[in-house]
Amino acid sequence: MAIKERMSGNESIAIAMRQINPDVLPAFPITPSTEIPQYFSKYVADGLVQTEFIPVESEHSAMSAAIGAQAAGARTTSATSSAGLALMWEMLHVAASCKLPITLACVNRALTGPININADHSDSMGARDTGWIQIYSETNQEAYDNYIQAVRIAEHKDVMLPAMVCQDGFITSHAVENIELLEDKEVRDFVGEYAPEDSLLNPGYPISHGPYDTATFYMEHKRLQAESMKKAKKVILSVAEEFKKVSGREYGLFEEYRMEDAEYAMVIINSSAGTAKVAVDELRKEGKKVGLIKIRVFRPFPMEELAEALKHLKAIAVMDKSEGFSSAGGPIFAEVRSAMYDLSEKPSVVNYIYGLGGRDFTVDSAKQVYDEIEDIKGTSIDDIYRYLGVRG
Amino acid sequence: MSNLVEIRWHGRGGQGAKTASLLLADAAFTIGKFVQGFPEYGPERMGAPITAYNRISGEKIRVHSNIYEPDYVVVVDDTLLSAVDVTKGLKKEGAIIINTSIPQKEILSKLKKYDGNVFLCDARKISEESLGKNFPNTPMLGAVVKVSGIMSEEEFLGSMEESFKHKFASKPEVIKGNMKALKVSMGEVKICEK
Amino acid sequence: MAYNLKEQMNKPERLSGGHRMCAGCGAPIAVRTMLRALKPEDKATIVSATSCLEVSTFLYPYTAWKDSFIHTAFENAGATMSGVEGAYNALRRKGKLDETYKFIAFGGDGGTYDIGFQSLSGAMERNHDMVYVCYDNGAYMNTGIQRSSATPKYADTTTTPVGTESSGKIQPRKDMAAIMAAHNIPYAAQTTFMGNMKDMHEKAEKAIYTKGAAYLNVMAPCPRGWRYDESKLMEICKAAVDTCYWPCFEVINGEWKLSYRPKEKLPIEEFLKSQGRFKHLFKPENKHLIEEMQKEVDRRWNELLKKCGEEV
Amino acid sequence: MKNKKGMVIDENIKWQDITPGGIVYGGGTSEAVNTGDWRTKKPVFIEGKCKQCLLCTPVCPDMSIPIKDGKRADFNYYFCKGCGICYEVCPFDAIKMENE
Repeated sequence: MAIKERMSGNESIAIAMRQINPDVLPAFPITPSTEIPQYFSKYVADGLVQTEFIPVESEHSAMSAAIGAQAAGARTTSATSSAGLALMWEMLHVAASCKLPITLACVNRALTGPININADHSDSMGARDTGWIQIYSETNQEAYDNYIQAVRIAEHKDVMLPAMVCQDGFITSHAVENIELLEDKEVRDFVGEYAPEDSLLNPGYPISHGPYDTATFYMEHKRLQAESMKKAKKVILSVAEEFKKVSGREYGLFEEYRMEDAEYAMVIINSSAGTAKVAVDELRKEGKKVGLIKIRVFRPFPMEELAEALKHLKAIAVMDKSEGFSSAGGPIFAEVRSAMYDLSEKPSVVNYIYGLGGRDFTVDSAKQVYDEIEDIKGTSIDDIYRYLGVRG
Repeated sequence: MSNLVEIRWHGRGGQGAKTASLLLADAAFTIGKFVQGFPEYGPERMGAPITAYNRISGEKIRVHSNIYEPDYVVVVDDTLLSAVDVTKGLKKEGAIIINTSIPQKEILSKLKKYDGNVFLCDARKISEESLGKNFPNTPMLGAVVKVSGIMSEEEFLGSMEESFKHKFASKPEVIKGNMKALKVSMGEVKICEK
Repeated sequence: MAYNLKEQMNKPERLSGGHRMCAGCGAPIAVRTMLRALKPEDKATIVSATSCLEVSTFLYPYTAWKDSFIHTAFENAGATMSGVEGAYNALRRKGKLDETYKFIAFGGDGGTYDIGFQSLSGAMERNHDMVYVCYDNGAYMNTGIQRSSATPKYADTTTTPVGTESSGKIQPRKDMAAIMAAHNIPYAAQTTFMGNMKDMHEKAEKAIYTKGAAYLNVMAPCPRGWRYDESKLMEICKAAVDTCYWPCFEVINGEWKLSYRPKEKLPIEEFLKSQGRFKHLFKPENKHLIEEMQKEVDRRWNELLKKCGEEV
Repeated sequence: MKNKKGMVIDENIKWQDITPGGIVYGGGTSEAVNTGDWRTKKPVFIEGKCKQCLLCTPVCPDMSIPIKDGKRADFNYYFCKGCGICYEVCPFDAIKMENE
């Protein structure tokens, strides 16, 4: 039975973790994800979980300990943001290459330079090529639902890769909103027991992790790892199917909002998608054929599926809440646009960098984007890579 | 979303404006509303002006941005009137509710730009009389519910009592005072005659 | 139980031959001695920081380790082991594991004194039930003999080369064992290879079978980096302890105890003379540098004697 | 060293068959590696002089001095790299070094 509640995105993640009752949770505080280990350590203190909570001295150690724990056969989870994720960067690669299904709550926050504690996606986008599955969440509800599903996805035998579940710092992490929780037992039954084939603590059968790998074998290891990411797409969809049976809520690789007859669309992730949906509704009332695609799964990247969903459009705005500093647009833009290369008739695709360091994205901001892409008559090189809401 | 009500809170760090916004979200949730309660974050410490927000609606809320054109503004500390543009974007048909004990005339002179309704509530006095301490956020919560009519007095008080029972489980003696502060403020909040 | 070399050597080896450490390397001797201190019936999980030891003992698809082993990076052996030990506690608590496991982490001085310092300090302070062993060869040997904070003063390394304006490393070495003892962990000790290995064996045994965090600082000579004839390993170790350059001691619950006091304290030259990295010190014009080194050794030795309640 | 299907992992292994994440199953697989060919000098065991004090055994970096029933046997030249530490510590001249 669904439990109707209201809570912040951080609390919803903490509750998902409590219901999952992981074996080990190493974490280090960083705004805005700090509340997650705080809530969780209270669950430990109150005996609500049997988890070994390791209050490590840095995020690098949090991810290192997570790797050690998961390799030892323990279901392991953690949370971080921004500089914390950046400090983990080296170890994110190790977690993925060791094929360890760790789950991580990433509460998105801008990277320092200069320091800023508010939301943007420069942290998780920076980690997009580390070999982690990345799932993005519009609301506290999605963060909660995605987290529970992430455990199953990561641990699936065809996948065995770590997964991070992202949500926007403060915007959803600290906003109290309505949510429907599953019963503890439903979550426990859904995630099941973690029973890895191999672990460091398998008494009859020692294993060794993390060899020095020469050129003779390294590439084969990478190819095998890449295959797991390819297979993850199907697993994500099948886990979503199962999750629907428990929760009644539907998830895919991305969400299509009023796209059937749309001519202009925005591709966007996380909380701003909700704001943009309000703009879509308002513009639809004015008779404008606009729609929206919210990418839920960025890794693995749903290339063919996105191209199919976007092919009938006249123009598309791809929204990046992070700078790639490629001088040619943000990371989501580069990948979405490349996804469309094989289409015989290509829509115009432009990029907007928006919302950096907590710059607010409003219904009016979204409307401005739809207005502007309606005016696109073919692409002109110097105007593809745009900034939204920057003074100048 | 015609039934959407948007509220902006102004307070100083440590005064409980954020908590008040969360409590209001709580109360509205309890009577079956869709809610948002969120602070605007920065590295502000005790005493710095802070802003918090509420959206309350009968329908699912999808927008995730700050509130620029609120229906109601609540000012938890009247010294903010000269420090912050508290009526910025405030809808004319809405209202501003101010915790103050200073004369109406003086308040109005500080709000010249705004020609909508102004309500006053001496939350400090109410809090001190009911709770023995200055916790202005509780009376201001009563005042904003009364003025906005986002829920009936009965629904609100019922829901708050539940919420206080939960929040103050370890010190039930303060529940009575908090409930009194809510009731008194709902009775005492007054429109400012212009 | 009294130490008996014969009995100890009868135990099955837990590190296999076929690893690719240099001929005469001290590190595998340290590892063998550590692992011999495990009761044969106890399982172990080993963590290693990136190091000569790691890349040479675990070159895919060959591992020299008979116990479960994990390497993740250079700077995080302490944290990685924290996770493994945490998993063990959780799995035992949940009834998923019955066997007894012991946890031993190895790092070189680079992975311990320097890049891995924070991770190690965190793991020790949290008092995980593990032993961290530093095989200290006094420089970053894996990358080609660059100085570390464990490198002795005036040593010639590839980043503190001797030249017309330089006599090698400027700074004295960090006292890591004392720093670890300052974490107030149940057991910290310093040792090296002596005779029948009794000192190291007994310390290894105490470290492994003391509940909580334990740290062992083991001088493990590197013939390549120190530039000596590889067969002379035991001679060098003996000189290190007899000159009191490398004192052997233990700190048990905060109490300092000297393990070895030479009958006759030898001059520091006895340790320096056979090593190419100190060759420049024996030029007549550098006599004062050796004198200065002797003073530093004496100062530290006397300080240690005081801590251990020994007569100075 | 084999994968779980029992296939030997060597330079012909395909990506489909390589072990995930570079895991090595089972311990001590390096015993297949001949490091004896690194040797330029070789220790020779003179059994008659040996008093079985075993001081040579713990100082071997390469586990090349096998012990059986408390007694050392001849060198395991498959691993021995010829460092000569054993030769130096032997109090009874029971080990001599020879050129390979």
